[in-house]
Amino acid sequence: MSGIELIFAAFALLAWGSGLLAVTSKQVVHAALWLVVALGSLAGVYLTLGAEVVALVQLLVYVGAVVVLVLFALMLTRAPIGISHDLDASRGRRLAAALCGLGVAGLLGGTLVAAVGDHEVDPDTATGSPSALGEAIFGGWLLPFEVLSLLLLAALVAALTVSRGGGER
Amino acid sequence: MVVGAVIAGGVLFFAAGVFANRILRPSVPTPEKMTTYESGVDPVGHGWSQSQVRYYLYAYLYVVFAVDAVYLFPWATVLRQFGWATLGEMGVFLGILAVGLVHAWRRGALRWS
Amino acid sequence: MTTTAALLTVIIPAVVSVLGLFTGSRWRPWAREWAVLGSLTCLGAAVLEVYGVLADGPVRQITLLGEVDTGIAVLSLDLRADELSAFVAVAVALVACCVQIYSTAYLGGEGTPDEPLRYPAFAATVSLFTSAMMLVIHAEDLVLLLMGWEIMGISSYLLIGHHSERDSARAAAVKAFLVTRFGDLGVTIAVVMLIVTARTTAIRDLLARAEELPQSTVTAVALLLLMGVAGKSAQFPLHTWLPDAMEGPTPVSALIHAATMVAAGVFLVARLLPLFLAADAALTVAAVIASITMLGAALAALAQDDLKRVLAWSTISQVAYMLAGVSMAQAATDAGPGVFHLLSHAAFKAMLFLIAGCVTHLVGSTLMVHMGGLQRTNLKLSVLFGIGLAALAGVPPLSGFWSKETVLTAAEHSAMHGGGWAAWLVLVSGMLTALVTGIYAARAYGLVCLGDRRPPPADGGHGVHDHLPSAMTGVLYVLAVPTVLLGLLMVHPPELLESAEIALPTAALGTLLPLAGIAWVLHLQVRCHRDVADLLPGAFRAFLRSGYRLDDVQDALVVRPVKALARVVAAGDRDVVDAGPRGTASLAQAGGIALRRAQTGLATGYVTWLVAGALAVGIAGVVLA
Amino acid sequence: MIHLAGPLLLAAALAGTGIYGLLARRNAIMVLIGAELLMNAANVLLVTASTLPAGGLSALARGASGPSGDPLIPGQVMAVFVVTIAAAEIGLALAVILLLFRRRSTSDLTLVTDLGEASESGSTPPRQRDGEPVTAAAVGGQSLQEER
Amino acid sequence: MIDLGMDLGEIVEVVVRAASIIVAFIALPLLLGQTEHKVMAHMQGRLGPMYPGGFHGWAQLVADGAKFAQKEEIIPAAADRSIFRIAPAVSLLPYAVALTAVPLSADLVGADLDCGLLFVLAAMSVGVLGPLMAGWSSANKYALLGGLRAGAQLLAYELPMVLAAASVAMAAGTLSLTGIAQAWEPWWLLWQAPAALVFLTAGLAELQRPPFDLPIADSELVVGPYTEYAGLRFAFFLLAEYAGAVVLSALFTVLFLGGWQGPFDDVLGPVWTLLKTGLMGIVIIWLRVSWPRTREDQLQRLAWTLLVPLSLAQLVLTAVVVVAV
Repeated sequence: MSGIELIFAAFALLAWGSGLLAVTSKQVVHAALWLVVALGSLAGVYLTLGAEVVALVQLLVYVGAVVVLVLFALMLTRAPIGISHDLDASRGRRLAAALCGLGVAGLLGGTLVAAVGDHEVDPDTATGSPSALGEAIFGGWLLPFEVLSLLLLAALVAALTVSRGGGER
Repeated sequence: MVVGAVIAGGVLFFAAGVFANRILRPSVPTPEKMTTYESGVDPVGHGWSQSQVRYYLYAYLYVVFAVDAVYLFPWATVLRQFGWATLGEMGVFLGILAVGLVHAWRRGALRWS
Repeated sequence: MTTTAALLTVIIPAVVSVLGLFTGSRWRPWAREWAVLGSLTCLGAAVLEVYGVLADGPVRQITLLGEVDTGIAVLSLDLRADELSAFVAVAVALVACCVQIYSTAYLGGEGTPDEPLRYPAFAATVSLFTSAMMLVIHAEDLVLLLMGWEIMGISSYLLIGHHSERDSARAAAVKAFLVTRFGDLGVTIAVVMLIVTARTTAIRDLLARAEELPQSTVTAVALLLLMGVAGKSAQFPLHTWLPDAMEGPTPVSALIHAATMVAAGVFLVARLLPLFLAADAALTVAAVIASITMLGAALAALAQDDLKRVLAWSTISQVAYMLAGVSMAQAATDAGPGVFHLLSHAAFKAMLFLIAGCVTHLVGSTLMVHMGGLQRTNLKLSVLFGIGLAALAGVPPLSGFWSKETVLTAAEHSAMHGGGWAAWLVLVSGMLTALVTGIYAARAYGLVCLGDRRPPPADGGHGVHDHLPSAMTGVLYVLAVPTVLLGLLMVHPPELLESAEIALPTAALGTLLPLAGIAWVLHLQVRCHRDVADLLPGAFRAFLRSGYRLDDVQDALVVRPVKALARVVAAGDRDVVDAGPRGTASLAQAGGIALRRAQTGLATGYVTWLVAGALAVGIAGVVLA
Repeated sequence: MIHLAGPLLLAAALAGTGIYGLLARRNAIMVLIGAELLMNAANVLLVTASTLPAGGLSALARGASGPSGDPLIPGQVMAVFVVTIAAAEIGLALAVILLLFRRRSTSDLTLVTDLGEASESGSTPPRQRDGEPVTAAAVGGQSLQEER
Repeated sequence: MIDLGMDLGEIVEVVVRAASIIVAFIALPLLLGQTEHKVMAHMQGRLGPMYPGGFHGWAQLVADGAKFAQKEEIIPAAADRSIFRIAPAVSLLPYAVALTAVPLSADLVGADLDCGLLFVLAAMSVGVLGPLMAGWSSANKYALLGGLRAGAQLLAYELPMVLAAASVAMAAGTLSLTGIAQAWEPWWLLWQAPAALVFLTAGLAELQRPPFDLPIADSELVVGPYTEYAGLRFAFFLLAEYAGAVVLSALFTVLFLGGWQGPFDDVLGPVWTLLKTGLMGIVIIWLRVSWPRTREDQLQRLAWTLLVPLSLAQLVLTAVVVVAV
């Protein structure tokens, strides 16, 4: 195991562990904060895979913005301090959920590892540099990029409408 | 690498400070001390009396634009290379988003009231 | 200069129309100035074009939309400007201009119900129509021509239905649209056939290669085109829409259903004359159609009670003259007589319609029983009316005389020089029509201008006015100029009209017949105070008045069978085909009742099932693979 | 050099965790957290794919291990796009949840079963939360009645 | 960037670099704080601290630190203890991380990153979590409201800041901070002036310093999210504010003032950077002293209706100039 693999493993374990805590924590805000840790360590994972810009975008957008949105929403829905008992579904449903989760993980992991698991790659930070990404986006991926702006516009307008909808009726 | 080291160092510094604090400080908890501070009177009600959706709206507005700002950076590095065409492309992207901003403005979402 | 002028004639009305249709209320007060200015500029451009063409010769290719590669043929959507297009463009522009000015008073004047809202739309649609007509005239490519052709159809629909609050107007609009569409089908198919077989729709290529194309193709194409011509130019048997189209406002009738659009069919034949010459059968068919139409329509005009319908039937008859003139051609340069009649007819028929509008304005009705004594009440108008009718009847030296005689001379020439029975048919029919034309023209003059004032219509009429706005009378004088003087073209004919000649014997006969008719009718009217139409047997007159009951024939032959077929199909659909779905529906309903128990409304529950299902499929896929 | 099994296993594990969060949670915002994990699992795969040499998996099988020569580096571009889409998605979803909360004073998905056939819409009594009677639910109940 | 196959010398280098950053991260804010005491005092016609340490009270803040370290820490009974405890670290650490990428001169930099600018912005954007966590976990009305305000404010001003930074990046054609400073030319002072103005304003708001200190407005919200904090953790929040000011000044220097550029910059480069940074620090203090606090509504309106459009206009200007030249 090389050094970079060690670092990768550390980030990956941290990401997965905090992800697991995020979906099992009994306290809502803790769950959201564990999500922060998970997303942050995933940024580390991306770094080790040579995707510098993606990692920073992950930090800037996910940690710096999306999670803040989640926290805002939690606070506006009066997230209580301490353990909430109504976060999780019934035992049976949880069991089914766990089975499904295990199944998905097993299926994905099994097929992926069986397919390409025994190869090694050499991540190259050059592919993750901003200029490389810029060339890709504005060279070959222009249309999806422009369509994204429409998506964002639609989402913005929809969110405005939805968040005002309650008061008008 | 250095970044990781700095993070580690920072955490270390914080932990060391807290540890020193733990050693140095007195600890005499009393119920009065532990109550929530509310300008000297006993706490009334819950902290949730103020919850306004406008905070959320501002935050979401930011998210939308932060996402678009993210694209500005790769763009900035290839602008010289790609020239006017890229400028136009980003113009279209920003223009569409600007429609959203103007819409929000017209709807009064930017008014703090 | 020619290039620019030709482009402008197409573009200016288009721009005016788009601006008129899509600018907001702020510009509405300017709609009138806007429309008039646009049509005036268009007229200027058309005159410039004539000048350019006469001075510098025709321009064969003016790039408009560039080339379109359809895969099997490269279409170059270009314009052209030659004498044919230039002269017709002037006619169109002149009439359009007069109509726009006239309409400002007739439809957009103070106090008219249309003034605030519907006049701008009206003016814009007229501009749109003008632009489309200009496109047809100048098109160098059949696809482009077809585009203009269709736009004309739709603007005609809109304008006929202008008074959309009236059921009859809506019905007339739909009828006109459907009938002309039926004809347009032929044009469309012809264009497609040309694309496939000739690999081009450029008119100059087609004309140059008309001889090389397979005979069957050319004949089929020519016949299909003739179908469109019959539809657009209201020729038998697709003429039934035109009398009904008189539901539109009178200026519209003047512009579209008298002067320009109905002439588009004739124009198309003239434009593609070499193609038709390569297909003898088509020209013969055209001659027959024209012969039947001119005489039949003239007779129908004789029996009408409504002034506008008289003019409408006379239009059908006169357009048939043009078609006859073109169909008598024996060489590619022989379009002259038909086109000449097209030009003169545009002038005097537009004038006649506009006068009819004036009379309606004064009387409040379009029925001739409510008119009379115009000579006493408004001498100027009645003189103008008389000039127009005289031109229509072909009284020398008015324009109608020259153009009609050239058509008759062409027929005679053709008959004498191996044109066969069709030419004789045209000649005889044309002579008879000239007589009937004289009769009904004189009858219309007698009913409207002579005698005493009639009592106003029982319901008081709508909008009886005391005087005429100058915008309405002014343009009549403008139109009277070409009506009277167009014959001067014969003094020094341009290349286009060089084939138009007048043979003295034919002309003499063709003049004496209508003059005799006129004299007889006026004598009857003045001395005996009798309407010449009353001489017809009642049933025959009703038969003529209803346009030979062709609507009923069509109803019996086409409409009712189709409706019956539709009923059968609907029944089959309902009782046979639908039985299966209905059975399925009840089955599904039963299943739904069973399944609704599973709908807990719990979103996460649904997702669980979804994921479990996807998982099952995935695992199955892996295992099976 | 990184062994590919690592990122792939991480993606699989994250996906499983996300699915669990998606299915097992009752609080709507918590459900969204599961969805975010799921999206990030996809992102891990995308970024991993961008490390593949030119020619992708088949080239890998031939023994190539060099950096991707593909100028489009699609994996990373798509990853950035995914982040964008996730931002749009979660913002809208949270707005809906906030609306729900203002109407019903709850973000518990098991209490929102109006679309179901089996439950009588809105008749579910507001549950007790954290042992204290939900007085605020009176507001929610009232707005419910207004809606019906 | 990552290659663990390094020898001992490289490891030592990394440690030294990290250590110096940490030291700078602790020392510079103290220096700035002391400067603030003195400058403010003189602007207000008084002396400020004079006694600790003898010469003009230079040790005042060290003494303050020692005092904070000895104070009792009180965590309210209703609070969420774990989050309450780590919130100061979340506020503090991002600035340390950001400082890593800020260069003193062309080769004197903690970590010279390819996309250093994006890195710094990303790191600073994480800082918004600190006040939110603190505000929520305190279970206090003032704190919660302050936390929400802080969150909204930090988010709102993050945007113009990012846009202004993007303008400079575009002008330089690179995201590397050293690259940007190297590409800087004096006429940028004029060309990028709106961006600089926006960046400074937004940066002040990011720091929640006057005149944008709404979240901790004592007349409305006591100290906002930090109401319940005491002792060393409160000191950490204070430190975060000054550290932020230092990072902002340094970043402003690199982006808009050409970093180490100046006469003899092959030798004096770091000095120039420090000088300009210090100047910016004094400007920040000056602004604090001379501007009254804004209102909450003015705050958001300023961000969305003035700064964002202004920075967008600057972006357009920059882009056009870049492409045209």
